[in-house]
Amino acid sequence: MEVVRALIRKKARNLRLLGVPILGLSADLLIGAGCVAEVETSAVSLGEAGLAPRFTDAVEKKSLLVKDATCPAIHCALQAAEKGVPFMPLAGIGASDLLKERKDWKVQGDLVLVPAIRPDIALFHARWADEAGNVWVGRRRELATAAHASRLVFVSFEEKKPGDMLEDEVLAPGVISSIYVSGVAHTPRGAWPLGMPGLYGADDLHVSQYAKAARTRDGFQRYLDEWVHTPRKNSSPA
Amino acid sequence: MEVVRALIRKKARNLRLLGVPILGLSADLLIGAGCVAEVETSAVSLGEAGLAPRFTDAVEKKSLLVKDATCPAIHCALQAAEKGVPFMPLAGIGASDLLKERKDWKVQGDLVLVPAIRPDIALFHARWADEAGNVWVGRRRELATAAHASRLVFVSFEEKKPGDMLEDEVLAPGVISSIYVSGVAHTPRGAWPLGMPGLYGADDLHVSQYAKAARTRDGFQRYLDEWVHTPRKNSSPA
Amino acid sequence: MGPYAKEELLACVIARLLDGARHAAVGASSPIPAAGCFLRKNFDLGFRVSLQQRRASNPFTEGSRELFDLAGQGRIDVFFLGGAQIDGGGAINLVRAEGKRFPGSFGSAYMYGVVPRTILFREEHSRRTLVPKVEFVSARGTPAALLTGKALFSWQKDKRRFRLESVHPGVSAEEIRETTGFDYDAPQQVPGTPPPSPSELNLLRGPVAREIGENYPEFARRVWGSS
Amino acid sequence: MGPYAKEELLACVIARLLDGARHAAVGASSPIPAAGCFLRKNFDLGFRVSLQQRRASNPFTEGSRELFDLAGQGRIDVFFLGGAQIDGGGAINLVRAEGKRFPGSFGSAYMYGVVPRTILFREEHSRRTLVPKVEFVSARGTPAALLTGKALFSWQKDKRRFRLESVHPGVSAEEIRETTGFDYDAPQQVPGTPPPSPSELNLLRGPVAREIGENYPEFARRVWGSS
Repeated sequence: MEVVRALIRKKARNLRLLGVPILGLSADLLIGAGCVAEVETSAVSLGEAGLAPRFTDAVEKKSLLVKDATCPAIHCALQAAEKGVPFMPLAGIGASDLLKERKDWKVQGDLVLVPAIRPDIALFHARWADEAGNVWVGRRRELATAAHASRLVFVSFEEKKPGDMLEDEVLAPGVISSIYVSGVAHTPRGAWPLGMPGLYGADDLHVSQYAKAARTRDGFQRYLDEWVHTPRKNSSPA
Repeated sequence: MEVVRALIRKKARNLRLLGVPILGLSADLLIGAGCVAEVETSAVSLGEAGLAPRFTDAVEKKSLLVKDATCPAIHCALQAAEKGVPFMPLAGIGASDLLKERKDWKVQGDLVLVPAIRPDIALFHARWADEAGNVWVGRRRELATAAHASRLVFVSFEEKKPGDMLEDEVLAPGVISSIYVSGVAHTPRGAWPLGMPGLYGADDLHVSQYAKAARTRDGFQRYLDEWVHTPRKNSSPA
Repeated sequence: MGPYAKEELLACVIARLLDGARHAAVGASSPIPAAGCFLRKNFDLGFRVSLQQRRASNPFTEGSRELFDLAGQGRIDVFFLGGAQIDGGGAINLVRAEGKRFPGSFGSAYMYGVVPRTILFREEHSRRTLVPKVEFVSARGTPAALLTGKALFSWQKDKRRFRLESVHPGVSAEEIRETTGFDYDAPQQVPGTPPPSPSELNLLRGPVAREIGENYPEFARRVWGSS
Repeated sequence: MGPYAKEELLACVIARLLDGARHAAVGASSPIPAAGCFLRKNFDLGFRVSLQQRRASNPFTEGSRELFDLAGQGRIDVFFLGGAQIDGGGAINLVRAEGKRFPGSFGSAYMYGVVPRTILFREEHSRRTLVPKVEFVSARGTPAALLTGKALFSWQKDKRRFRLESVHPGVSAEEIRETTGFDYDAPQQVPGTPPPSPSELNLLRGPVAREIGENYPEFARRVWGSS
């Protein structure tokens, strides 16, 4: 999230976002701030806080291109890129209107062949990075798949670990090795207002306040002014 | 390995073994003891100790059916079963004579479509099992894939953990959840003479002595008499 | 309604619909289906529930694709789907309707086709949500049931039509006919949905409330005043 | 041979063949290629080596499929392959020859086709191992080089034929012609393979021996008396 705020401050433009497999607060902020030209995703949602207001508004005003997908199709597309094959077969989705819009998805009998997606950049927040350049993402294995599939991988992280986590049999299963990692940035509480499992919870109140504020263009702008553009010592109020 | 020795003592017959993606000492013991009708694998090898003598002998005497494969094809086949799709595409293997023997592998342009393999049973040894029925295999993720793809999953393990490893963010990434696990058996040093990373190393001397002894039918029988059929307090001499 | 919350009634109906199931999965933002599943788990020891977006102790260690892989393996019996629109043919729409954009299809396109028992759930019961034909088919399949804040429908496979099974306390069969946008079959006498039993309420307000509070704190506060 | 082991010479040749590579992977049971890679790593800081069967600190956290996925992603420049038989067309055979069974193809069928630079390595140099045509094609591709215990060959893409590049100390060009079962091109004057330099030997006997000892203890004992 801290990186998302920095992207907004740097006035990033024409980003194309891929949800793995869905998008949330980060995407809504980037969309509202005018950074995004296109999203490909299975959904954009703030979870219990409801609809993503800036996404909804942008789509209804036709200022954002949406390639609608479904979760397992995005997983398949990244796994195809992970393996270096042009497509991966997926069962079960034949009856969806998604097939009418996704001409790139080829129907073959009961299967749909989903083409590989090879993102330019995978961007995520991790619990640990170590001196060898590895990062630890725990059970969020979809981040490993996204990293494998992407050309560049940038990671913000909570805490630095000394040594090499791959030397530790217990930590290693949650590691994405430095082979894939292009750059890391030390960003304590960088997930805020989302949570980091095992370290801090989500700031539900903040997210629901955002959801209310961002219902209007003005409210969203006030949120940006207060929480993104104002320099603060910490990324979080805690 | 302890389970392998038990299978030999129980005179298991007509087993069909799948290497994930290769087979080693366990398979050579089972083959030598007459338990195996067929293997599908990318290789059978004792690693630094060389050829698997009972496998080699059985194939040369035509008493064992071998479906030769190549490592990524077996990974693909299990991942197809993991996803519930009939096949997975694989690039790069078009020039191999394997395609002449594997009529079940369909060539499609530059790709080979490898059909799903859904094993009856996945059998492996794990570091930990917990009270919730989960097992921890660490970075050996191919065991998770094999478990997902298999109808039944039996696991021998080194040590029991109290509680539920899924509650522990650090352990969870190496866990195969109880959803997949049909049964577990507490078997300390159950990998011997192979090693358990982080706990004990491989008994290289024992494996190379096995490799020498098993060059002959008689030598193999003496090995079985001493190390498999003789009751001992521990599965290992240590 | 009686001395219980509507959410509690709905959770009880869901727990009953889970009869015979071994493993239900619950997607994002579905506190009532989750409550129904946890209720079932409290009296049906062989029953397992996996919450896709569980905050702590998420059951999936293969990442967010594991839910879909599990379904592909046939290891999930029951899944829950909602929709901005649900139509009389069982199709759901999570994408767009009447010029409005909704979050998107999530995994519905897949789960509906793969999981044997899909329970459609939408609390709002109106001609806006229950329509003759959805504007966009996020997913289409063979539902096991459709539960709303007012009634429970079953699905007739042969006719591919819903059948009204029961109306919730305080709701009449006529009100259902008026507020439902699609046509459906109904018995001459429409039974009432049985209210929660005291033991169901005890479970809901004890272990279920605690479990739900960990993953849907907002919802738990609203229904049970807990978090 | 000079005051060094043949294995040391071969490791040095391999380290030189790795010039310009960013990432080499080494398969099972390949101590000499592994030694060559670790040697390179000691003087080429940008170079990475991944041992498939590293006993501790295995670099792969996606299990044994990660090596193949990495290759499919184009993240591996160099891989090493051997063979019970290697033929003049660059094909290798790891399955069966002359009635004998060998371990099997491992990942060769894939890696040879996918990794840009495949180095063929077989210590035994004889008409038994280097044949006109393999009995079974485990894999076929475009090799970067063929290194044996006696000589180094390059591959001529246009002609699809090997070319003798150098003979190791103590070996003559005639001996290579006699002991090679396939036809190949050769320059008028065949150079000798440069022996290990003192600094290469220092690295081999220090950090490389230690690193190899962890993963190929038997080999390290034989060559360096260490474990």
